[in-house]
Amino acid sequence: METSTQTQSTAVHSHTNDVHIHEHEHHHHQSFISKYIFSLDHKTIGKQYLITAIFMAIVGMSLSLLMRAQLGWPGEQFSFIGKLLGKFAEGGIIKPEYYYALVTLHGTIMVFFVLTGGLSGTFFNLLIPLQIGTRDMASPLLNALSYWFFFASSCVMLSSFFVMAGPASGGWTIYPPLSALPEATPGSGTGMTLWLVSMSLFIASGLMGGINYISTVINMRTKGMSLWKMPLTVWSFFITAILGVLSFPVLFSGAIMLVFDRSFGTSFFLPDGLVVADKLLNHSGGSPILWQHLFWFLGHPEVYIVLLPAMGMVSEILSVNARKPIFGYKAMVYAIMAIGFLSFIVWAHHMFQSGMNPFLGSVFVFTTLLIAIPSAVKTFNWLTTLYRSNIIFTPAMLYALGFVSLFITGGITGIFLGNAAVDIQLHDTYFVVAHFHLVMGAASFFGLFAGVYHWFPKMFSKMMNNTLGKWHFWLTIISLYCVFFPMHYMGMAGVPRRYYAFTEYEWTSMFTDLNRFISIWALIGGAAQVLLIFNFFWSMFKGKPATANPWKANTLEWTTPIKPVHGNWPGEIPEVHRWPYDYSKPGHEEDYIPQHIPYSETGSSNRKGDY
Amino acid sequence: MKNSRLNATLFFVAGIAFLILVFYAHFQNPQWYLPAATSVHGLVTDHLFDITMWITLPVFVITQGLLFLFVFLYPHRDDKKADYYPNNHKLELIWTIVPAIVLTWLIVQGLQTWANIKSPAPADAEVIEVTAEQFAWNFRWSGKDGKFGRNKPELMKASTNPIGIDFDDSLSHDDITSKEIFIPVGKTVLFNIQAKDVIHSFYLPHFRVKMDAVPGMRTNFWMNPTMTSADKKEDVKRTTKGLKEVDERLYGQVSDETYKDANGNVIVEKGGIIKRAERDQNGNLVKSTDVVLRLSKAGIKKIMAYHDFNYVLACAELCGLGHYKMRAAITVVTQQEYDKWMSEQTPDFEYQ
Amino acid sequence: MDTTLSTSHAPAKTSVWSGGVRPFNISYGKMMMWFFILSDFFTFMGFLFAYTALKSSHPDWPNPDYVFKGFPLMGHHFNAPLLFVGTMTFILIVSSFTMVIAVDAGHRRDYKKTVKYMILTILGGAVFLSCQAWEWSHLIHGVKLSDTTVKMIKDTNGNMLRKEVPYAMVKLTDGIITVTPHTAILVKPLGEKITEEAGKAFTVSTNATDITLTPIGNNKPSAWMEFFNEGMTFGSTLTHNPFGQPLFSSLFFLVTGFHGFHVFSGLVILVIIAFNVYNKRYESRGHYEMVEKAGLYWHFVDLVWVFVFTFFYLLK
Amino acid sequence: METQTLAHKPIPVYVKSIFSALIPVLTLVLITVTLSAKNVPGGTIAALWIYLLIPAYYVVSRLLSGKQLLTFSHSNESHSHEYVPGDEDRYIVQSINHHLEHHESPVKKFVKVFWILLVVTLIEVGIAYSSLSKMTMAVLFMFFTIVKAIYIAGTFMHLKDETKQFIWTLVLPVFFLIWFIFILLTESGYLLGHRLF
Repeated sequence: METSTQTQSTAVHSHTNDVHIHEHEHHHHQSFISKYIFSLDHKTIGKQYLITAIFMAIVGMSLSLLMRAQLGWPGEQFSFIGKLLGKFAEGGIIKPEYYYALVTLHGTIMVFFVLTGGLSGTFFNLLIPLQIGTRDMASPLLNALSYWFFFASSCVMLSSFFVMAGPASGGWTIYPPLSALPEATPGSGTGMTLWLVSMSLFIASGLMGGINYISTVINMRTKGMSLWKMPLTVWSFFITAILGVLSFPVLFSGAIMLVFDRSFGTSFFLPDGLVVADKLLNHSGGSPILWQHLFWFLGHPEVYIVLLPAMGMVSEILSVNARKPIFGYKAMVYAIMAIGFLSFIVWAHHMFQSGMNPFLGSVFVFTTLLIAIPSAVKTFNWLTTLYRSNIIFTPAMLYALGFVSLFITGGITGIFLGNAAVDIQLHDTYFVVAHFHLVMGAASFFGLFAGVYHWFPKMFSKMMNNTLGKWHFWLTIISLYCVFFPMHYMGMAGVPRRYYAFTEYEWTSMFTDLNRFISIWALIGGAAQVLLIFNFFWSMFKGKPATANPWKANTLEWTTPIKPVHGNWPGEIPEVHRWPYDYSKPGHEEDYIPQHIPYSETGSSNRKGDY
Repeated sequence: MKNSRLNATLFFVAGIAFLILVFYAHFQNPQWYLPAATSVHGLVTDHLFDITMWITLPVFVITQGLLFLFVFLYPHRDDKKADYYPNNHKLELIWTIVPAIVLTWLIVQGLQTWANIKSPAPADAEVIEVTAEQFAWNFRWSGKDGKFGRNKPELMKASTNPIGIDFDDSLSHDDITSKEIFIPVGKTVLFNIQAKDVIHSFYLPHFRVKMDAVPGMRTNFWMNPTMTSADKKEDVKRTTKGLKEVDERLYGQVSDETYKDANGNVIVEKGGIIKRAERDQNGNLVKSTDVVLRLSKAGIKKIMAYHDFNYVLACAELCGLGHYKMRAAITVVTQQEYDKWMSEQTPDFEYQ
Repeated sequence: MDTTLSTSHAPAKTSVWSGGVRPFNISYGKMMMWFFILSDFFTFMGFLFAYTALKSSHPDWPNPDYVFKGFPLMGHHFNAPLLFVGTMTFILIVSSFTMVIAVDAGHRRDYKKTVKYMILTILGGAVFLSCQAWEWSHLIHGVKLSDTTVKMIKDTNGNMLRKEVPYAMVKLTDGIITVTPHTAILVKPLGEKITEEAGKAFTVSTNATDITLTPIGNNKPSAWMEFFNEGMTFGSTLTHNPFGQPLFSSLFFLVTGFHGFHVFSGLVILVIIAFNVYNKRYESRGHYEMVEKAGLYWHFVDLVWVFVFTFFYLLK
Repeated sequence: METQTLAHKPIPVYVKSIFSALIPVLTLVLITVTLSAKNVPGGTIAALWIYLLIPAYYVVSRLLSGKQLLTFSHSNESHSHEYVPGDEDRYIVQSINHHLEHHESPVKKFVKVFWILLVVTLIEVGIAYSSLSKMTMAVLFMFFTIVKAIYIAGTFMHLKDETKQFIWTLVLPVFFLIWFIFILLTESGYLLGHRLF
């Protein structure tokens, strides 16, 4: 493949004005460092994102297992936890301050570093140029910078484990005054400062990535790739990128104000008359609820930043493996748009019981429940896609099916939570934990897994082991349901989330057995992930060599050479003639027709009203 | 695809097992379903919860069922092709508009309930001022004059004057403070909620009351309790009393008889609560009080017992290290008992 | 089997969106700059909306007319609201104007003119930043704040109105108000000032520690507030503000600081680009789009200033 | 092929008319019902309904008539250049030249806008000195701010020369900001009445 790289280089030469000079200097003699570390190639950057995210996911999951150990066996002494955490778990019992740090960092790492950075970073980078048919991102330099900012922010976040008072411990939403006052909790000291620094870097990374993705999709589609011919993956990535570009800046302004409150004595979020440990603080005039508005203006779109890419990839994988066009392609696109739009005007449903104006509660009940409509459309369309299909059970397909199931389960509970009156009982209880872990956490993870299994051949030119993949799937989905389904019951009874132990109350301690059950399944689920990690790294080196189009898919990425080349296509970029879902078209011999096959070659199968 | 059929079947079996388990879990543990509320508005929100459940449950079963069914019915066969069925406007319209109508109905129900709950409290409501701090709850009644005295942040001392009552203000002289709440049954109670340091959440799970205590501002919530603590306790006792297996699940139970071991030493008294674990003075968790162990040693296989029940106030918003144990007792009493309790209280002013 | 099958297929309608074409007819570089600007606009609006929200939840928000009334070299008693900030706005508009000429010259590949106007723009930006520096320091250096802090303000019933606040922040309730400064030394000059300037609104009596004001007739609190604001000049910092709510000055320094940071980074970008233009770096590329992108950023800084100007200086 | 005929069979007229009639009726019913909810500012809720149902009506009627919701139409600019990877520099040169050919010297326009900005700023300062009510002033200031913003973005940033679709791409997100400030103002008004100190 070396030769093709060489021929390619001429075509890529003057690709972008910004990187123009850079390319001249470095292109022909790529050392290991410039090829794999400071690479400007979107595929390499995608892989860098993925591997960083896998590492962060392992950290995030370990944190949750430590939490589960505490909740399942309160007061039990685990000597290895004592050895691992030192002064934070003397005698092998995790201390409350560290438990809250675990809660906070588990949330932050999973939401931002794995499911935003990992999911978006990996698949946007890998798939956008390949699926719309362009040689690279609009600005490869900015793209690489975006990754390195992400990397730096991950490092800062992880470094907070090593500060004296421990990492941030105010929950991932870091509501002030708790997060602003070091007097109030040990985690609001240096740990919180590092959290804010890390998030600022993360936002910078997200913005650099976001404007890049949007511009690439708008400007650089190959000939014939009209918007209505884009795969649903690209549609969802496109809308997600827009959400990120519009919502993250508001968190950024909030974060800066919080930094000022913490470090420079201002009181944007700190009201008069705060008395902490009998000491009257000097702050005056701020409003803690203002932070919640600024945070959730990002926070809610963030949920869809996490979920939409998974939806897009699942739609694609369902269609490929069901050998059937996705049902209601346009409805799916409109649903993505509707969800994207609505996600901006519903944020205060996280704040029904927060003391905000109750009238706003009414407004947000109204907008929130509307989200169920596009979600229902998507679900029914996925189901109809499966109707009279021809399903191939690849691991990716199993994950896509699992996604649909999780999305239904988790989505339905959202209807309870979206209704302010019902939310009085359920707000901040395990019902919420169950809801968002199923619909946003687990479902997005399933999207991520499906994506990894499906596009692994494109990333590493090797196939992953199917048997391991299937075992991984079954163990994961069973343990997920066993972990999160019972939590609904705890939530209905009103067991609050973020409790270090449930032994303080009779009404919560009736769930001790259930908690142990959950913890055991969490451990099983955690252990099952070893299968994926082993499969991933083993297949990278020892996997079966991939074929050009192993899943017989229609999209453009499968027309590139098996060994990836810089610039993606050694010759001309293929022109696109049809929508990406011509599977099992009557009149055509094969059960798929790739996007670049012109209608003139498929005469017998052409129909009126073809996309 | 040689193992298509296997996977399809596996999926189907798993799906059916999933649905069966969901229902089994429910019918096996009916007490896990939303416990009955003991406030007037709570009954309404519970009703809304039930409505939502009856709407979503069929959707849940049908969609999950179809998912597993389709997977079971259509595994890959080399000799057949899938249907080319890209869209159907009518179908799509139907499943856009039907959920829209159903949700609209739910929204309207929800808005009305919400508006009623959030409407201003009736004028004759009993007002209780709630002040949250790390990690305790303070309550204050206005006393005879019906007016609360000033409180000032600079006077707040956790040990002597946690809510900083200013005794220079004559209105505060008859104010009554307490660390636990007493409220009369059947009367509207308005909680005026505030916080000293960070955000807490005033949460009465059995009354469906939850409202954040936000520093710097006053939030409120009013409710009307329908059952006294004693009645509720009796109610729970009646429904849960029975012979219980002596095993590790026997906790949170109240023994209905006195059980002794072979030497005649009392293991558990009548009315004694069997706890799973307790805390010593230093707040460290001490393992089970050994009641279960001693009972089984004494050869007792089953005991007559019932669930213990107390109303409780908890904190529902992460507020620091003691968040999980920021509790207070709440007792609902009859009006006479309430008046009696009130008359026995000494205003803080007299201690000054 | 199916009548809709056909061997010929009508070619798809082509539009600017059908791929292989820039649908907005913009290069991606410029487009990315626009999207960056859009997202940065959201950041600014986050700040300004926080300002609006906090402002409208406080009755004692200072009137900007009494805060921004000075002018360099005119001394403390100069009183012309908006004059200085109007000048600053003028400078920024001028620099925006020179920038747009530079961009236009860049389009014509007139590198000399481009450099010339870019230098003018840089000068404008630098002057703007200096003005901001003056405004900041002018606000910070006034009478030392510690000298004017009042420990406690009570009304005659003994109700605490505010803890540790300067005079100007006293909230007025109906009736008589007692102001108790913590240093008696201050009372004298301030007391004199009050008796001198209070006019007919209040009867004023002072002793060693207290100033007591009794409103005459139906005086409104706002009149009283304004009297204090007019009567004295104080310095404000990030955390203290003699003109009223400290949040006002916190937000003022935060938002104008953030804007100033944008101006400063804009200046750095302009200097680099001007240098590149001068070295004919873009000549070899055949176009001066970098100048245009830098220009977009510079105009954005101006655009945001329009909003900052309105929110901070104009809206009362 | 039953499925195909299903997909392409036109929707009967009676279905269309029922749906078309349903939506306005539904709107009215909903407004009435929501207004009957206690303690909810009725006007706002009604505005919300109208504001969300009109687009819904558009969507449904478009779908019913078999049209696309969004049409990515031809640009009004006829000179969209074909996108060739690696061609960016040449494209930029071409489009700049094209622009220069078809437009007379814009400096005059810039001078005009400069004066407009200056005068509007002066008017604003004048208003600030006037004795108008706070509310009138606020409205005038917002109006003039938007005027200035339009001139800066439109002329100085050349947004007017871009395609309509691009302008909308940038302007539409501002809707979210309007919604945001609406919520924050409602919120802070409430906070004003519930402050402790």
